Amino acid sequence: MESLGNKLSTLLAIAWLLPLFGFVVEVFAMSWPNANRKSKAAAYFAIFCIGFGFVCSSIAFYEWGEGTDWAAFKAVDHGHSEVANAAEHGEHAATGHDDHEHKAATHETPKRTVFSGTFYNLAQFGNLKLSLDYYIDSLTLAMFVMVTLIATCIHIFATGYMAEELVDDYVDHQVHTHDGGHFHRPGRFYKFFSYMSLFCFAMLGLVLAGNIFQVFIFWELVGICSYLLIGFYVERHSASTAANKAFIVNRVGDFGFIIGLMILWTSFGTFSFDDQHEVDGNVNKVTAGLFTMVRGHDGHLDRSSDGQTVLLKNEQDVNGEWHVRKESDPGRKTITYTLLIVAGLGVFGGCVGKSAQFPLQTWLPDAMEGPTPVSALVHSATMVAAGVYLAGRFYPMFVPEVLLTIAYVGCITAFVGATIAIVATDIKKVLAYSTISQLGYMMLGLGVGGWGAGLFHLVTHACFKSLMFLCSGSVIAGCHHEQEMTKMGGLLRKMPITALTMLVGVMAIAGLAIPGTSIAFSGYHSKDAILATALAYTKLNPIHFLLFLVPLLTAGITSFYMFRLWFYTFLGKPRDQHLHEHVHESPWEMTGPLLLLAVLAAGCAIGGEDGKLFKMLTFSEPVGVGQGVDGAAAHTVSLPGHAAIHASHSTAGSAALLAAFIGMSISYLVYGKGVINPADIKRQAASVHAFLANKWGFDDLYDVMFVKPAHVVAKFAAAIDKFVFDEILHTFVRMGIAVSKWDRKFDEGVIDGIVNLMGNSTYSLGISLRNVQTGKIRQYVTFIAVSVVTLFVLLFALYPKG
Amino acid sequence: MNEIGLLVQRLLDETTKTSVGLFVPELVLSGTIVAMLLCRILPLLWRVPAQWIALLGAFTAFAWTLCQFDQLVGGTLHATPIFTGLLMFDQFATFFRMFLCLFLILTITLTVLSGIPDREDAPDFYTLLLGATLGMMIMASANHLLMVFLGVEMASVPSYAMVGFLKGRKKSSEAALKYVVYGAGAAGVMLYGISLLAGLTGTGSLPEIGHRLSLIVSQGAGISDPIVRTIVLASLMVLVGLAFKLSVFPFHFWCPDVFEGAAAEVAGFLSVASKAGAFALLVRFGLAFSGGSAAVSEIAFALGIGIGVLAAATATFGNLSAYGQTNIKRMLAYSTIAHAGYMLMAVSALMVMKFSKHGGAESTAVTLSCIEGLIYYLFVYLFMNLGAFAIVALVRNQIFSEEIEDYNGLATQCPLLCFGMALCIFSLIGLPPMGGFFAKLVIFASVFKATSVHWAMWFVLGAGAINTVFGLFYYIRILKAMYLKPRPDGARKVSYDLMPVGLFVLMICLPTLGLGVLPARFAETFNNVASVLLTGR
Amino acid sequence: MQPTPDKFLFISAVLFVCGVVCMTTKRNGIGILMGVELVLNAANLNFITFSRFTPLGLDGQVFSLFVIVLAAAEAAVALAIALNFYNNHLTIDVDRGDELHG
Amino acid sequence: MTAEIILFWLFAFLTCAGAIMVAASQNVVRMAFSLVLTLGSTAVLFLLLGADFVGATQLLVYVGGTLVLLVFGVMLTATGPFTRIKSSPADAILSGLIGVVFLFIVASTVTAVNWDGENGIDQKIAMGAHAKAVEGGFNPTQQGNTTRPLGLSFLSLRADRDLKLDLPKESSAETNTAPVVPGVSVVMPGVMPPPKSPVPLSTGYLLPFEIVSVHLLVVLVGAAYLARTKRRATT
Repeated sequence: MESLGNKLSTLLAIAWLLPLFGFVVEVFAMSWPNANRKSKAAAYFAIFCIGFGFVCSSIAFYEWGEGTDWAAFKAVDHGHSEVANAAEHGEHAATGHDDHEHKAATHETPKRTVFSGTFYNLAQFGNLKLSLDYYIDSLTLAMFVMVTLIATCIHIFATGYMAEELVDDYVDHQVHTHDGGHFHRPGRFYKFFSYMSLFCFAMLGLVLAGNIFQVFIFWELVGICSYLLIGFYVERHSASTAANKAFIVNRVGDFGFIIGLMILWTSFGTFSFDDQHEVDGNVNKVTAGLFTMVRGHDGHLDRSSDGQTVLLKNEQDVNGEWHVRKESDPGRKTITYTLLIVAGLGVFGGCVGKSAQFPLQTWLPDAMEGPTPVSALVHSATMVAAGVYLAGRFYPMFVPEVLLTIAYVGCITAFVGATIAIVATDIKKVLAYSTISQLGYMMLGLGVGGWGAGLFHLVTHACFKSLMFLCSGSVIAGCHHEQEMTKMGGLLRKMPITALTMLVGVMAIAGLAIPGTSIAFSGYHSKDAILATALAYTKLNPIHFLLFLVPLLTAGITSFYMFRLWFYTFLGKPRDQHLHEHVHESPWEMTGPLLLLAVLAAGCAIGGEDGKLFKMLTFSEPVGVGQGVDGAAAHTVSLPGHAAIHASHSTAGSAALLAAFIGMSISYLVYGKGVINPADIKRQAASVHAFLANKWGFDDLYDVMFVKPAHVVAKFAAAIDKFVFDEILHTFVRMGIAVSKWDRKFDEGVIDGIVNLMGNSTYSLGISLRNVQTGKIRQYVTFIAVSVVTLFVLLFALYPKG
Repeated sequence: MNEIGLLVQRLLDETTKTSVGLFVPELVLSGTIVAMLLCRILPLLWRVPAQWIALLGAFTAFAWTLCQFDQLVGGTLHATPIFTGLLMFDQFATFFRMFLCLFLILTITLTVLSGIPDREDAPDFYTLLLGATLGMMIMASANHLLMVFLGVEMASVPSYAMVGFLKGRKKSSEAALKYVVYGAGAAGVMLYGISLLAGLTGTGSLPEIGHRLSLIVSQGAGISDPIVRTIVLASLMVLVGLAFKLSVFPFHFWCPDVFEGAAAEVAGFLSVASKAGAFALLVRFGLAFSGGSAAVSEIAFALGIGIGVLAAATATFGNLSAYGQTNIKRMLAYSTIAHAGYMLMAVSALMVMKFSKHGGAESTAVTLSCIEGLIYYLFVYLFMNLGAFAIVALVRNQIFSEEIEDYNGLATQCPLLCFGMALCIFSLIGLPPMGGFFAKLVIFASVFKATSVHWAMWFVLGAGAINTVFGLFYYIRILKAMYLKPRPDGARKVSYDLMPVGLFVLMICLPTLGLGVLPARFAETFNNVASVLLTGR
Repeated sequence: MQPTPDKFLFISAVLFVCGVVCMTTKRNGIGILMGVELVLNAANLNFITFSRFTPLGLDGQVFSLFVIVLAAAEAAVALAIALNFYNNHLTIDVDRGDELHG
Repeated sequence: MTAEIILFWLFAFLTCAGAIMVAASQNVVRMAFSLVLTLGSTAVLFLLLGADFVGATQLLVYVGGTLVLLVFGVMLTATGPFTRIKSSPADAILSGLIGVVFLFIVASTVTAVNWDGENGIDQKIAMGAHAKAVEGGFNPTQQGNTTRPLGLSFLSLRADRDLKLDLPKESSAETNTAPVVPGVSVVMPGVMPPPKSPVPLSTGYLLPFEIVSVHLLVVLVGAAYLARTKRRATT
């Protein structure tokens, strides 16, 4: 095991550091005086670095599998011979769920295998130790493979997409100079790829980090990269504003993160996730890591009798089990329960900022000002998912109250994001809101106790969302940087590959599947997992029933607006003839990655909860999650265990599928037919009503239903369906639009308002403070006297009188 | 009269055998000053450039302090008061003397590279520079109220002249006048406070003060007691003098004007060296209250809280005022104000923890980390701030401007300078993994611990945290100008010699990264310094 | 029979405050410097008083001697700076020097 | 009412009146004159307090040197009528108000302290700190003659402390119990103490005396630089 750990850490370290090397090389090449701006060398080098990283990650994955005897994939049915196991496994996959398997899954939680250690010791301030650690488990590996793979695809895509920067004189048509011309600047091809490399380095570092402090460092670094990349077209006012906004909003979240860090440090005295092994002379010294201290081996919190204090396990007995120290022991550590909640909320605050959760979600749509590959990599697949990743990684530290907060935040985010996406017309904005919504799903999944489900969705989402962003990039490139869907339409014939791969992505995110079989798109599996958990959760805690209903509703909306996007863009008649004429399919370096990602998006989750991906992820599920938490015992809420979740699967799965189909159908009816002018829907719901009623012959339907019911018995049921469906449609559209409008108002008015107000008021405060600095020396000296008097009077007033 | 003879004999022994030996670095600097003047007088030495003499002297002094520090840490030398208790020779003082000498070397090198004093004026300039450093070194080791005042004056008066060094310029002379008037006023107030304090305690010796004060303050006396009131007033007045040197709100008014008017080299020197000396002095003055009764501790505690509030105000004011600046030196001046605020938070936490009623082993550890954080911050601050000012000076030599908008697109022309600037600015903002981040972290962590003692520290901590956000905005403007804006047509071309200038810039700027990436060695040293100062071990 | 120390201290307080007021009101640079002298002199009077009445003893007188020397040095530099200001602005009116502000 | 008291009141009045005139006057020449008056009167107060050397120095250095410097400054900068640079009444009133508040705070605080006499600060310190100045302040009875003690104090031979007492006897008992004298009080624990000496050295002022000389040198160089016109490079 020791050697496997070393092997893995070396491989992953290579994958992690290569992009940094790439960044350095590219930066130097860029600053070289005679650098050729028209060369694609930087891109190739960046691709090499990240691609090699992918190879390393894959090897690491393979080594890990061999080293652990592929235990993760066969952990479910132990006791059988391997062959039988495999056969049975296949059977299960084909026949769906059965009870026997559920029990096996719940009772035998596979033992986690974690490889942790220290790369390098940074410093020690008193008892505050800072070091570069690694923490490798199956989640880390999955993230590594996913990030490097997707990043490679996106890098390749970007060589095509960014090719227009390969000039000495780039004309930015969106920036107007004073004299009415366009802005000219040298191309920034190199710069783009160097930033991307830096980002990959930071992201991989974040995933590999072995202590929360290291996470924070890379957390900030990805933030900087995001800032640089959003502001890539810095001359555009919107871009630089968006970059600033992203950075600032993230700092707000990081503020909470820092508070969390401080609490952790003061209460635990360590930042490390896992136990730290130190060789002190000949003695192997083991100090407990955060997870151990809180959860120990069985995953239970040790609380004092009044429940106010959490006792930390930092003493190891000869068997390697961790215990709480005795009361008389000076090394005994405790933390008040409230403080643990605050710490959890603080760290989660960081996740809220980075993952664009309510109420800090506003920066993400604006972040679409960056080039599309950036949106695909940074703002959908990886960086924004880092918050979810951290929430998952830090899961053992969250107590159920924190998880409840996470669940609600996720729930609100999912709904808000989805509803806004309905009315957005900018193709990238739709995807951005959808990303917000999906991130909310993941958070919700984590919050309701579905550790595996949340992270499962993280991986699948990364695949199909990056695919969709790249498709949108392809569309945008094809349409000469037109992003408004209202000007597109009928692109299917002009760019078939893009359209079809996009369709795969859309189906994946909508979560479509063929009912009754296990053939399904990846999004179905992961969303199903989340919804099942949520259902199980609400069964245990009926008061939180919204945590199931809202996501279910959102699943429908998701399907609706995603298909809307696709229909809008690729079907129907071209709305802008001029634009349409010039549209062309993208070159191979752009379509190639699309195809690869489409395969992934469709199939990465094959098998669902019995599939390899899910099993691999849950292999590192924190201990204790599987059993669930009984609310009556100690906490205000209960968490479902695996058994309960499995019990809800079929219900949740079919409900989700139904919602998805409903959403898709509505979308088809509204947009797919291409006969309804969506602008009318926007104008007012009443006209939509009339319009739809007329067009689809709803009057006739009434007639049929009430006048000649006996005549068409066969049609009757369908007609009822359609009628009900229609009513729901009307209400939906009306409500949806109202809510979205309100959401948007809230978003733009209140939250943006607050952010802007803070920015503006601090700025104007700063400006007005300048007036204090009058430049008059006599007033300065007067201030000395006044200040001394004031300070003395203040001290006089506040000091105890004695 | 036998006793007198004995006393004289012992004084001679004490002075010649102990004190003078430990005072050599200061003597070297004094000697260098004399040597430079001789250079002007003796025709034979006319050809020797003053900067080499100054550099030689600074190097010698630095090497000497380095040896002393090494011996102190190694145990061959011991902390001891020297010159009949006027100065203190210990790790803390020697660290700061070393720090100042190092900084002196860097500043001289910078002036040589940027050529701000021409050959004609070089001896005068370096005389003033060395004289000011001498004063700061005395500030760092002062152990007596007279030396406190003497140190402050010795550091200030040559600085006044240095600010006015570009004497043909209106701005420069205006800045110098403002500095001298403000400085003289603050020094006067401080002296008045010192006189009251000396009168109350009947001694000038700093370590005595706590003990003496507890003799005159009765238990449980509040502010209505005239003695307590006088102590508070006197301490406040002494703090005004230090606050002036530290540019603490509301005694910071001179700072932006002076930094804008002075040459960037001088501004860089003042922003770091003078603050370092003043912080050393402030810590010593704050610790002077220790060893007294509970009533004295209570006064010091209240002062600590007051300092904390001032620190919060300073950081906020500095950062906010920097928003609307267009002159880079002026912006950096406000940034130094803000940074003084951060560092002052460490002092506040130190005093609050040290003098709280519920002290214990825990509070000792925290006071240690306060000093550690302060020293670490100063050390990082040396590089990042000097780096920023140095680059401003070097760029000024090329484009003859210090306006931020004239920095547009510089990155294309001098990537190295801009890279250095970016490093410094990231560190000033406090982004990981730069040194500035860790330094802030240590300080904030100490303040956080101090919140358990008094609620007001939450306010200080909150202000500190918010300010890290505030700070972003204006620093980023510089980066944005350099990296993202295009170089306007017809702008003056920037060129510099890669060899000495580029090397120097890297030498100054890379440590900001280095201190962040591998602070382990330094942290150990800082810990040693702090623990000797606080616990004698 | 001697006057009590508080009388001397009161005189010193008056000197001190007059010095401060002088620094805040005078537009003439030289006038401001005179205010500085007053402030330092006030501190000196304090020292001598304490030296006479409290255990500070001779230390107080030594203090005041050094203060006199340092004040002279400071005055020399301040005057040179004031003259420099005068040369550049052609007036000693400090209100004219408001180029640096904001 | 002894002559001493009369002198005190007279010069106290002159000092304050001069100071107020300095602050109030708008004419810089009058200010200079008032300043001479104040500083001179303060010198007399010094003499009354038994500090004859400091008083003399005050007259010599301050009145004779510093003030002359200032008057030179006045003359060098007096190009136009002084009326041009008068502060506005509003400024004056504002400053006056601040001044009054400031004066109230300082004076009410400082004079309220019981500095000497029964249960005064001098007594408390003298008793508590085992300070050797039994009678509180320095030079209470014998007027003047401070030159020699001052000179000796630079060599840490303190007329007011060490020389009055029977040194060896007292010190041997005292140094260990009450480490109050600066030289020894801060011996670091765990650090080798300096060689044991029978009597701790009082604070001597040799170092500042020497250091100030360097300071003066530096300052004069600076002042000279600023005052002289820039020599033009002859090329």
